[in-house]
Amino acid sequence: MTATEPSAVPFSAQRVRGRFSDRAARLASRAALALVVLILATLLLLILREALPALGSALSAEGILRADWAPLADPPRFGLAHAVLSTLMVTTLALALAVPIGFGIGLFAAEFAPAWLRHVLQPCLELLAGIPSVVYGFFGYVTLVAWFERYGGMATGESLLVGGLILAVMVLPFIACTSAESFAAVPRALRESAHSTGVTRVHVVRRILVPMALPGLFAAVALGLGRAVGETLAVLLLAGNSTALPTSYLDRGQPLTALIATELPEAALGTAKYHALYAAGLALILLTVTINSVVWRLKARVMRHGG
Amino acid sequence: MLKVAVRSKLAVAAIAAATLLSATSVVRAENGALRVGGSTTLVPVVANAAMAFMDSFKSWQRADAALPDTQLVIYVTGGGSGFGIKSAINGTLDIGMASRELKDSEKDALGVHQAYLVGKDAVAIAVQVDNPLAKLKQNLTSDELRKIFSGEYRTYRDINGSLPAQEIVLLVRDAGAGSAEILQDKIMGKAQVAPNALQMPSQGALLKKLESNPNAIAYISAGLGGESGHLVTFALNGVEPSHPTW
Amino acid sequence: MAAEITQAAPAPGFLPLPCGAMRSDRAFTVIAWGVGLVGLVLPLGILGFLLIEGMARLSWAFLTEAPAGFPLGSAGGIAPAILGTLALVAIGLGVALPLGVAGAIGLVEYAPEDSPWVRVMRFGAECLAAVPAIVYGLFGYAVLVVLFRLQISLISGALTLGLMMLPIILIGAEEALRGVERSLREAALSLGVSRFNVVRRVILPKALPGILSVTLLAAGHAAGSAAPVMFTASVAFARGTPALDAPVMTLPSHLYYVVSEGADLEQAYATALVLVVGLLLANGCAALLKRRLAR
Amino acid sequence: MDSLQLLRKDTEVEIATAAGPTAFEIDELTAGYRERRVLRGISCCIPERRVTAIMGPSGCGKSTLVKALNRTLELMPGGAVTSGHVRFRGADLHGPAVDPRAVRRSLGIIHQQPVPFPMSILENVVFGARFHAICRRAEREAYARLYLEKVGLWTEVKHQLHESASRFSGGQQQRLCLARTLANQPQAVLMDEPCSALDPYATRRIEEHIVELRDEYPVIVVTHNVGQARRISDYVLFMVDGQLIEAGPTAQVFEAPQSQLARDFISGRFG
Repeated sequence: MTATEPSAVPFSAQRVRGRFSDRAARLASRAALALVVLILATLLLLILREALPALGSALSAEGILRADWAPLADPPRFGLAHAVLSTLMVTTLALALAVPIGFGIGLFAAEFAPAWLRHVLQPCLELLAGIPSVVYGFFGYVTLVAWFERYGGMATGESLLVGGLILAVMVLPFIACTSAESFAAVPRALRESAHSTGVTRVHVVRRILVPMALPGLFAAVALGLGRAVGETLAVLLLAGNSTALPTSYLDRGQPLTALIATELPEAALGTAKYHALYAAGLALILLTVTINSVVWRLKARVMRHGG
Repeated sequence: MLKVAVRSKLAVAAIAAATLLSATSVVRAENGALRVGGSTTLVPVVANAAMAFMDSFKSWQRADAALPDTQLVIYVTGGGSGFGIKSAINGTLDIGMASRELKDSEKDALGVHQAYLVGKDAVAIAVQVDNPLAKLKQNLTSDELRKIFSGEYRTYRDINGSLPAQEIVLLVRDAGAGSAEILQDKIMGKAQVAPNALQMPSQGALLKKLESNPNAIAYISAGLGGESGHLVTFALNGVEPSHPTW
Repeated sequence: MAAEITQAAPAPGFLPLPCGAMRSDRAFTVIAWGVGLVGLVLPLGILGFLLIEGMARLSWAFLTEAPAGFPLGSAGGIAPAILGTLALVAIGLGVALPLGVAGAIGLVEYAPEDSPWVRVMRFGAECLAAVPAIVYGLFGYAVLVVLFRLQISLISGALTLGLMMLPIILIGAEEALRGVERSLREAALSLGVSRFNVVRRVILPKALPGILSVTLLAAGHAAGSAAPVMFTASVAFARGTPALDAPVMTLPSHLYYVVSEGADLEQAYATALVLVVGLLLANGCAALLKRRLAR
Repeated sequence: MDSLQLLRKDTEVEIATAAGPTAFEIDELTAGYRERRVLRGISCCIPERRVTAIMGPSGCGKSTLVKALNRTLELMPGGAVTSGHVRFRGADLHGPAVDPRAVRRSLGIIHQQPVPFPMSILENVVFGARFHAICRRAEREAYARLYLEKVGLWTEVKHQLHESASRFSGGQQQRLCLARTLANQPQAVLMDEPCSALDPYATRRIEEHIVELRDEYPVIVVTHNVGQARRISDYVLFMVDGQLIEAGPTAQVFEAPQSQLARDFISGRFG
């Protein structure tokens, strides 16, 4: 540009250089963002597209919402009800166990544990969070499944109960760490002031810590819920992988993720089964997105309130 | 004397010219990779065969002079018969393995292809030695079998009043497995396998589970079942699943 | 009324506390300790269990040899699975890291703060980070394996894992960049240099530990996932060095194979141990970086 | 003991005063955090119903001293009293039968940063009082009003008792905290730089309240503001580096400081 006469336009050389690299960087980062958006939109649209044929007749007697899963029947039926119910059941059990214990651990780490114990506890929880799903599945298979069969008098150890128990262990560190963080984030001064009124620790926890940490606690539950819904290999190995509609936790079941993992390999492109499996995938996406947006809202509201 | 309870063909469905030994167009990838996958019944055998094949030849040319001098690599994976055939159709695998006959629709979809029969195995109905049924019966009829697998009999007492009321635990393979389709074809007919059956991911897993659970009953490769010391196999309609004489 | 509740006369000593409150306080403390110890015993128990059961088979040969035995995997080692996992994650990171960091820079530095667009992006990224791993597997299978005819191969799996890591890295990098003090940014910008220069010379170095930490976490998560690679990259058996267009073995899918094939439990324990210890190292590094950042 | 004494054994300085009865007796108090000793043997007496200011440069241990006085020091990571005694009206703070919470309740403290709790204004005021069963649920409002009037907040907040205190100004928040502490019916009031986060106008209001409090409680105010100490206090303790350097009636210490350090601090040459 007009950088030939530096004296005529002060600082021009510097500005031209800066402006160019800036524009390039802006362009590059925008392009990266656009690519990210594009990829993610493709992901959603593709799964939606592949699921669509199964959604059309979802409510009919043969549709994915009402039929059972009988791929070898004539005509085959591809209902997802058993999988949705299994997912709900294992997730409920996992959270019912992991939420109270996780909050307890979080509170313990933030309030009760001496510093040295906290420095041990934190890596321990990270260890628990770092163990991959398949190892949990394997671990549950050689411990809980075997024990329940030997000592629990169950016909088979594989059950929604065992799946839920292992899932609880899997989501526990996420709930514990997130809640510990949000308890610890309550300002020192607030705690100190509360204690200086001479009240007991229970009182401070109930009246100060819990209200202040509430958004974080919600986030913790949501995080755990999302993880529990999406876990595949642990439930694949432990829930029993059977297509009956479960009626109790001692029954075997097949959560959505396990259904996909079991059936996708032989679902030929474009068949009803293929579409039903993508509908299962879509259900998982919708479930997690719903969880996320509810929490997003809730978090904003609680934070406005708590101030 | 063809006296096999339920017979299955272990067939190898392969796409055109994709044979294990004289592949030409199959080794199309520059690195000379050959992909084999499908029936989990075949995986252990084929995997070991592939390893031995790679070890002894190293390059495709040394296996067959007509082939290029590229490194000989064979990948083996499971996934089930359905997966093997499907992948051969859509080209994600070079050789599909199946533990059942190809259906006409599949043959059409494959187009030009070759199917190789590598062996036959019977599907046997088996239980663990401590299973209540093992002491009572050596033979099951098709009708009994259908009632067991369809869930009409829920407990062992339903089969015979003298047996304890323990739950019958059905171990089955997932719908993509060859043996699952054979059971459906030969025994179940219109009836469905009870949905509360445990779907096992492979023959090996099914065997392990069957060996460890005294309540379980399953259909299993007669070869696998016969080798195990913990299992008892039943005759079907009076026919033993042993010594196949095809 | 007010007269009744005026202040009591100063009394010597300290007034006792309500005794119900004291009792509940003591009970609460006991419960908190009990629950807290669960968080300690559970992970150490699981790790100890894997260590005890897995050490028996663990050896140098186990780490450096290919699987052997019949069925394959009941003896020998897991070298191809280790190589395959490393290759998958490395290539996946090669895609996800630059994209994620560039996207985060775009969000933090080049988008108007708190514009609805940024909020939508962040929400989208958070949702995608929460999408189950198996859904990425579905996507990778439909698009990469079938549609783009990449077949079941290292590249298909690596791209799938890259997609899975992308939102995690994007969010983490965004947080790390936002975490850099505003004053630092303002001071640097006040010197009249370009924004890009500030990002490159001041902001990025400051945010680097955070970005590396989240990258390691994402990589660990990807390395441990079997679900996305089951249909896109992994085979039961492979040998030799991983190639882009060839399938690979991975540690998690090998473990799944060994367990589901019922091949050999000791082999499975040792594989699980290798996987867990490897991820432990990665996560440990991430935690160290994070702690260094916090200081 | 009828006098405010500085019982430093090494110098044996003793300042006779015309003080009334003693509220706090502090005897060779050492305290700190883990390895770091902050208080190195503090001994003095603090009188009833007077304002005693603790002055000194930053880091000299003023805050640690008041926190030790109502046993909130032990809430800090590693904080503890390592030796010495504190008696309040004859009762040993660290006596075996004494619950630290009872001490905290009886010796109310106001912190540097006003800390409204995340609840309504009303709930804030009766937070401790409800716990200690001083006021019944039914009389919460009347009770809260009493103390809000005491700190001059009532007219400002009477229509928003059920709203959060987060939109208050710093001065209002600090007065709310004062009301909360007084509602606990303490027997003494401790203040840890109560005005350092406030603007001059809010500071003046708090100072007025401090002077009023003198009629009912012994008051201890930590401050590093020389002018403030002069304005509000009856007695002054001057601390440097965890030790008591000088003590006495405010006028005396300000007009004729005995030590060079105190002279420099008062004249603004350091601190």
